[in-house]
Amino acid sequence: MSVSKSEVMEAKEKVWQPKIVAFLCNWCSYAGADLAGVSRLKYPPNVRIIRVPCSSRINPQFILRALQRGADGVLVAGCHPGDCHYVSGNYFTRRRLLLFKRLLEYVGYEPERLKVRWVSAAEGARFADTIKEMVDELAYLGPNIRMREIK
Amino acid sequence: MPRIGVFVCWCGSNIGGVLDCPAIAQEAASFPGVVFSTDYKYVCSDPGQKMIADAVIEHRLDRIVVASCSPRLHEETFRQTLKRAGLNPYFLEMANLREHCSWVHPHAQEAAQRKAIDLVRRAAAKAALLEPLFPNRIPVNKRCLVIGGGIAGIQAALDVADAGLEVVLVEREPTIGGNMAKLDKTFPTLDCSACISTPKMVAVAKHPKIKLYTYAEVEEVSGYIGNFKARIRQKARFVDHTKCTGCGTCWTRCPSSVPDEFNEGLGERAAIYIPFPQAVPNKPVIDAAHCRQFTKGKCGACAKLCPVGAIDYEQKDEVFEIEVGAVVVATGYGLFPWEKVYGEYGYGRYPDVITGMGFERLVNAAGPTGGKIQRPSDGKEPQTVVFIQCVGSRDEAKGKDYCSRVCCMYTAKHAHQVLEKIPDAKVYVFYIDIRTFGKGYEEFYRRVQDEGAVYIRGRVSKVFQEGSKLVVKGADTLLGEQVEIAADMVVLATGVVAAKGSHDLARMIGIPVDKDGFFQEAHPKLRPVETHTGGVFLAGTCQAPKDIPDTVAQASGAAAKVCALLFKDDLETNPMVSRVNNALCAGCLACQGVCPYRAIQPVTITERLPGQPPRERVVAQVNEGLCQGCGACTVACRAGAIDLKGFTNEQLLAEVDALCL
Amino acid sequence: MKEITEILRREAARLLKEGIEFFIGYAAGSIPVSARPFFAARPEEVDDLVFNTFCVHNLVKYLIRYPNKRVAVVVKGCDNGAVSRLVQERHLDRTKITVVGVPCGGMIDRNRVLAELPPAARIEAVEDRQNALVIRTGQGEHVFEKKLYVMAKCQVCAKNNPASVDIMLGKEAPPVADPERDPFKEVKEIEALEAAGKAAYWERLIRRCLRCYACRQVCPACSCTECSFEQAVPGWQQGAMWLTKAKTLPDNFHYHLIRAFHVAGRCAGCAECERVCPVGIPLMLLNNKLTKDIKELFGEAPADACGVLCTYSPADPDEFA
Amino acid sequence: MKTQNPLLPKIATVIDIIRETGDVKTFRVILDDPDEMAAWKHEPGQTAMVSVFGVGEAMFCLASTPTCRDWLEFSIRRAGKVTSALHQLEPGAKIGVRGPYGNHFPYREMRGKDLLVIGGGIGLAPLRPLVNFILAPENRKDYGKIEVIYGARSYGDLCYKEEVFRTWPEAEGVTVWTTIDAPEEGWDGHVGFVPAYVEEVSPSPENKFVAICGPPIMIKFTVKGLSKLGFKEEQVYTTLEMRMKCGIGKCGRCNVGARFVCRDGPVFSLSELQELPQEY
Amino acid sequence: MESKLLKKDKLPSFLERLMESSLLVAPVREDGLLIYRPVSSVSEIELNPGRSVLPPKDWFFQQTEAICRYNTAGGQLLLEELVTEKNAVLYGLHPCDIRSLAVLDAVFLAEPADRYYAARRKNTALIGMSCTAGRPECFCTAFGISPVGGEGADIHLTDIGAAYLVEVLTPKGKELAAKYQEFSEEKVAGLEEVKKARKEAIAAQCSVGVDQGVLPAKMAGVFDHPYWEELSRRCLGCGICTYVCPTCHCFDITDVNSGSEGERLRCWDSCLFRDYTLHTSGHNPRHELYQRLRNRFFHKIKYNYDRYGIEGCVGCGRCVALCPVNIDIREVIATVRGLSE
Repeated sequence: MSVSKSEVMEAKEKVWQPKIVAFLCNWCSYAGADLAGVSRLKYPPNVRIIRVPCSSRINPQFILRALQRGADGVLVAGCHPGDCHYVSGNYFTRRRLLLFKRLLEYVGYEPERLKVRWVSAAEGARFADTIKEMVDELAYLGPNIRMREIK
Repeated sequence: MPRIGVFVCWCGSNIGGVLDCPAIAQEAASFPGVVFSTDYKYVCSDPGQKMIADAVIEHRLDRIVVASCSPRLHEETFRQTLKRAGLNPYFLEMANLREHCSWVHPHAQEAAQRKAIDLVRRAAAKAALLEPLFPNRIPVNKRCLVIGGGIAGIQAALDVADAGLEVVLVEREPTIGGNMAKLDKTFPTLDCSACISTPKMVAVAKHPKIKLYTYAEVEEVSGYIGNFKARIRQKARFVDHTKCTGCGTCWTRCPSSVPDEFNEGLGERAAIYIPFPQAVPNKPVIDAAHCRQFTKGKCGACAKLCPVGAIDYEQKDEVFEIEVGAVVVATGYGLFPWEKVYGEYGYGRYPDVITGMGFERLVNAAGPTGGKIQRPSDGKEPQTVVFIQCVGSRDEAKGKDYCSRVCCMYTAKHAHQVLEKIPDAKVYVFYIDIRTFGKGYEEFYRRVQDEGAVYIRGRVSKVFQEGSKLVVKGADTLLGEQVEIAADMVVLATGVVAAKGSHDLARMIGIPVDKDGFFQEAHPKLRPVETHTGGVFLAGTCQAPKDIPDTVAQASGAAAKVCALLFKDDLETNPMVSRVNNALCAGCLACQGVCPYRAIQPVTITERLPGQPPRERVVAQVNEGLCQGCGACTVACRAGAIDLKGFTNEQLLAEVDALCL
Repeated sequence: MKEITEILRREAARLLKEGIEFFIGYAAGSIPVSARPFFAARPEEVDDLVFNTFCVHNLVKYLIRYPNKRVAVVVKGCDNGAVSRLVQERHLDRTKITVVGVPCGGMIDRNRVLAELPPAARIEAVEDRQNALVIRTGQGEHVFEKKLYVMAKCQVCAKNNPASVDIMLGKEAPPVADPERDPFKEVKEIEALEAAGKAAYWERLIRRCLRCYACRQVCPACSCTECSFEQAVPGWQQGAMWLTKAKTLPDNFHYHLIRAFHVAGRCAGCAECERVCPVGIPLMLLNNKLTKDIKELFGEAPADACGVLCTYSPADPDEFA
Repeated sequence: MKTQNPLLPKIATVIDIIRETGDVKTFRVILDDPDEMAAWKHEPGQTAMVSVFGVGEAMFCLASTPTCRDWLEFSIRRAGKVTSALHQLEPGAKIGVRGPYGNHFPYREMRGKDLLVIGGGIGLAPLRPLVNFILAPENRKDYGKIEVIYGARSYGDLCYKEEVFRTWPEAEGVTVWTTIDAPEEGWDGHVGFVPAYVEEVSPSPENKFVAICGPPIMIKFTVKGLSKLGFKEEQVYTTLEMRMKCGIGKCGRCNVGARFVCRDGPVFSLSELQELPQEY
Repeated sequence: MESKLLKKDKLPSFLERLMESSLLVAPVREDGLLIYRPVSSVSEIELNPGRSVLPPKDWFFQQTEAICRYNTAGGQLLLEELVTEKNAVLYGLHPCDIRSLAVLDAVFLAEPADRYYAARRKNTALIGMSCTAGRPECFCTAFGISPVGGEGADIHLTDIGAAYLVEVLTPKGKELAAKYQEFSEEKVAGLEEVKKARKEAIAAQCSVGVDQGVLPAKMAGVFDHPYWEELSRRCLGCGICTYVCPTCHCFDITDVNSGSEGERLRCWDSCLFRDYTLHTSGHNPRHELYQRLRNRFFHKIKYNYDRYGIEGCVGCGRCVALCPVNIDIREVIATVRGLSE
């Protein structure tokens, strides 16, 4: 077993901290997260960012996979409707995730487990706030154990 | 396994001050596929990049992970580094330890350290699955299509043509010149609009590099940057312009007369006509809707009279296709249809309530009154003229909340013209705010006030006829009192709206429109003349209301963009585009529906499975020239037959898994 | 029913004489209270064709196997939606297939009937009377009032007479649906549960899934040449990539949620997935949930769009702002 | 001593990788546990399961001669997931090996007889241990002469060049004919497909066994040719390939009729194949 | 063989006694589905079960079983064998399911024996139970199985009204019986008649005649008959018949990773799935559905017999009852008889 693995394990055992996997579109939200950095806005270190060209690239299966493999919450962020770099991508994202989020909740995921937010390249603060907000919500909910094999 | 090298950057103290970079590098060494990892003060520096290149050789690395700042900053830098090191530039994956970690978590070093390690693990996991990508080169057709022959289209066409490139200019009306040709004088300099625009019109007609199609419309635009195809319909003029000399016999003797749209309906024209004396081309067309030959089936006056026999009632529309490398959209604007919504101004029932554009024609020497200001109702010279601004601008109640930008100034100009042409006339201007943003504008506005124009801040609540007068009721919000003015003529400063048909055009070319129907620029600040569709540029008021100097400036800007594009012999395409796995594709074309670039088309393939007879079936095919790599199709495809190079399903899942350990 | 069967056989014989490849209909089943899909290939085979209250199967999926052949197929109202869907998605050439519509008075829910027979009762005869199904066993006669024992889908069926078919057999059947019954009743009941309750409910059911893929195989909306969960494409690891053959709770959930999501807005409501499930997972509760949400969120998809997820409206509700 | 677990691979190390052709590499492997290495015995034609953990397991024929006790060899063409993963390995890599599995060429019955070996491309791999086994000093006397007819698409696609062009021809009582499909620069040998070449060479069927392996199409036509030359079906042996998972006749998928290729195969005589359904 | 009597009301306490020393796997009804699973209290158990939806095979040959755990961090390779050794008693097996274990034994215990199956088989005692009635789909007698026969079980129970006849058939059975004293030794007259009568009653329902050993030969003649293609037309190509079959034993082996660690899993597979025989080259020996369907029936009726001397079908009727398109192996058998005539 590798060093970090055990470190992370210990950390988990010591104080559980919610883990958030975030899918950010390259043109708006990823830039927004960059801006949060450039502006030195502090937010909790619980989020792990995956960069995609457009929020419409995010397959709901990625979200489900994350929730089943160890994420306590998933954030999807893209350009505001109408501002999509690819003209209409986020409109499709919106449709897909409106449905998929409801489906996840229907089978027992708490609504807070999946958050979708429009974050523009200018909204570094909005990104930081979103993370703070999610961490609070998830910390309150506790670890995500749904649809996992409890060994 | 590929051989991955990981390079952790301190970025001086930006990262190194918060994170323990050597520890991260040491940690990374245990990730699957990582055979070399190290840390360095500034990886982006020359020695830093050299270090990567050397490591590639020394450790036979074939995938590189750079853990430093945002890829939006240095991805291209390091791709070049890889190229120099002899690797495919797309064998790079970056972990954003600065913007996404050290800068935002200085307060939680331990947790930040763990996060950084996760981010690098993610990057390594993706790197392990990176494939070499190779940009295509597509040839560029060195011809430009300009849609719209107003001042914007004219300027863009001339600039591009002067640069030595071929231009095809297509204008819907029988003449080029657009709205500017209708104007009398231009603010604030008061030089005559025709005098400055007609020479440009003539220049277009004469330019060897410009092919001009008037009375023609673009019906379809397909293809992609550098390689567009456009279908153009040349509407039948029923006049053979190769024969016609423009002598004018026909239109002077034509028996039917029609309200003259060029004069805003204030005058009349014949059924065979040229819009105005300096029209380009200066040859007539027959307006079949009003020509007796067509409506009644008999007349033929013009045919009989034409000395060169240029009249041809049998003429049909011609449709033909051209190929161009770039498109400039310069379709101009329309005016707010006030009659429909401004009941308080009489829905256009009162003849002496006219629009600003109508006024332009009235004061124009070439206009219906030969330049005399007369009321349409009785031809008398108006003594009291009321101007109402913001008709269809800044008026949410009427569905237009934006400012049309030009009304304040042209109203001021009109006020000046009234005061100039009608001694001791009274001029009142109702306004909300006065916006004089341009060079010399504020001075002009003051000058008009000094000349006696009375500016009243407030909206007009009602206009109604009383005898021969128009009573204008309004409020003066500065004095806080009601005002009532008996006017001879009322001029409405109608706002600027998107030209009719611009929605269809947008859909046809595949560019978005904004909430007000104007074409959407790629970026409001930094890419104001580009659209989201490569090779399609915007000029003038089709993008947003603007005055002539701004229009001309944007037109020249578009021209510069076109030149920058067409001077290339070929283009490098973005290799991060979608690809179809035919074996999996069921041909349902769900992907086609979500593609904003119309980059996906069905093709029929012959499928050969081992030991099976070949079978023909339809699958989706991606046009790499059109595909911009958004990936929307990859999710629409249930079978996962479409994947996005550079962001494949497999890579993204690996990233998820790496982060969820 | 009798007369329908008669007309059915006549039409089938005619079409086969006219040279169609197959007439896909129903024949009597080999076990009590059942029917089976039947492919008549020769006029002399049509006498095996029947239509009765056991003909639950949606035969439309079979058409995908014969993309270029002239085939006739029997459809009930609930099967019919699949035809247009498959044509729309280019799996079928509408000109090649003959759609034979049958009026449907509701199909008997076999399991519920058998469950109510006394244990180990030996079925001696099954008789289909107008409104009742009569089963004679060693223990005597058991009468089942049809409208109480039709399948759940029939109780809310609004289209028991298929529209826009090539040939319609018999006279229209009266509506079977109970107008009082809310088609989304069960869905709403689950929606009303606490998150934990929902999870408990679904985990018990989904854990049971055998991953036999019968629900997928039978579903006319599952029309991919290769399912993304099991792609038998050499050198292409997609299938294994999304999920493994392992029957684990996460993989079972992944399969069922994504299956439902993939047919979202495309499910025609024939409920075959639910019928064929050997371990009784109520899959329509997933499909109906999506159908319900789509109705509420987006209304109907424009006819030209390839499903409600392949289109959008700027005016879609925005809960993410 | 714990009970044997046939599905649990033995840990092994790749000690050397020889590039045979563009897409074929030969992996030289030793089992990490010296006792297991010493205990390992296989026969010409037998197979083994090779694992790349995290990727999967696949069945390959043992390309090394049973008489070599120091290591095992597998010649592997890059085709699917597992083979691609194997091709990415470097010496020192850890893999899993279990076996040997299946039957073997009937080398006992072959005693005192001549042997005709016909191979195409990578198809020589299962035949190679047979030849080398017979050429081993302790066995050579038991067998007659050996004829090898071997072909491939191009010179580059011929495997085991060292043996094919030196060791075997130089050995006593061995004749090797090689051919490639199309003429190419620097090849002065025979050009043409294997089946045709076999008929050209026209070996006599007298007192002879034939072992043939290669692409199905090559086998098909070569077999036709052989019967023309008077060979009987029971004289001719070939090997079958099927998708396999367990290698011990339990997972089911490699059945051809009632026979499991992993257990009862891979080696079959043509007369045996006649008995089986054409589902391979 | 010794036989005892067990008063019906004593059965629960007997089972409770067994649970003290070993895990009890028994038929349980879940949403109307009868399945076998470990129970924590006798109250969960369906004491007098009919035919379960899923056969008890899953207890011995798990649908998903971890072969080993591996770790490849740092280019090393660590393997950890994962075999579960725990004592269990399996209660309430019907004769067909008991026979199915004999079929599976032939496959999994044949050298080299399957470690996982062998371990579970060795550590599990079987309590059989005679059928009291047949189901419409039953046809065990076609394979010479007696619906009241306990052969293969360690202890076998037969309902004779007020009590169960307890047949202790093996040493393992003796041990179990020894744990429980409340068996009455009294002899009941006419027991054999009761059993015989019931056997005939059920046999009468089994429409498929008995011709053990003859059928396999007949199959050989009909391999190329168009019948298989016709039969396959309505087949969905799903895995129900194979997954609910008590004797189907096909499996796949896959690695499931998380980072540099992972587990190698053995999972059920179905010969009706397209990728089952697909070669890497893309060649598929049984590309067509009818080939796969034919192969299954040949396996059940012929191949298994040829190879192990025992048919691969035990006539439990599960596939008949659960096939969504009513493909009925009894009809197949009848047809084969007809065709081969």
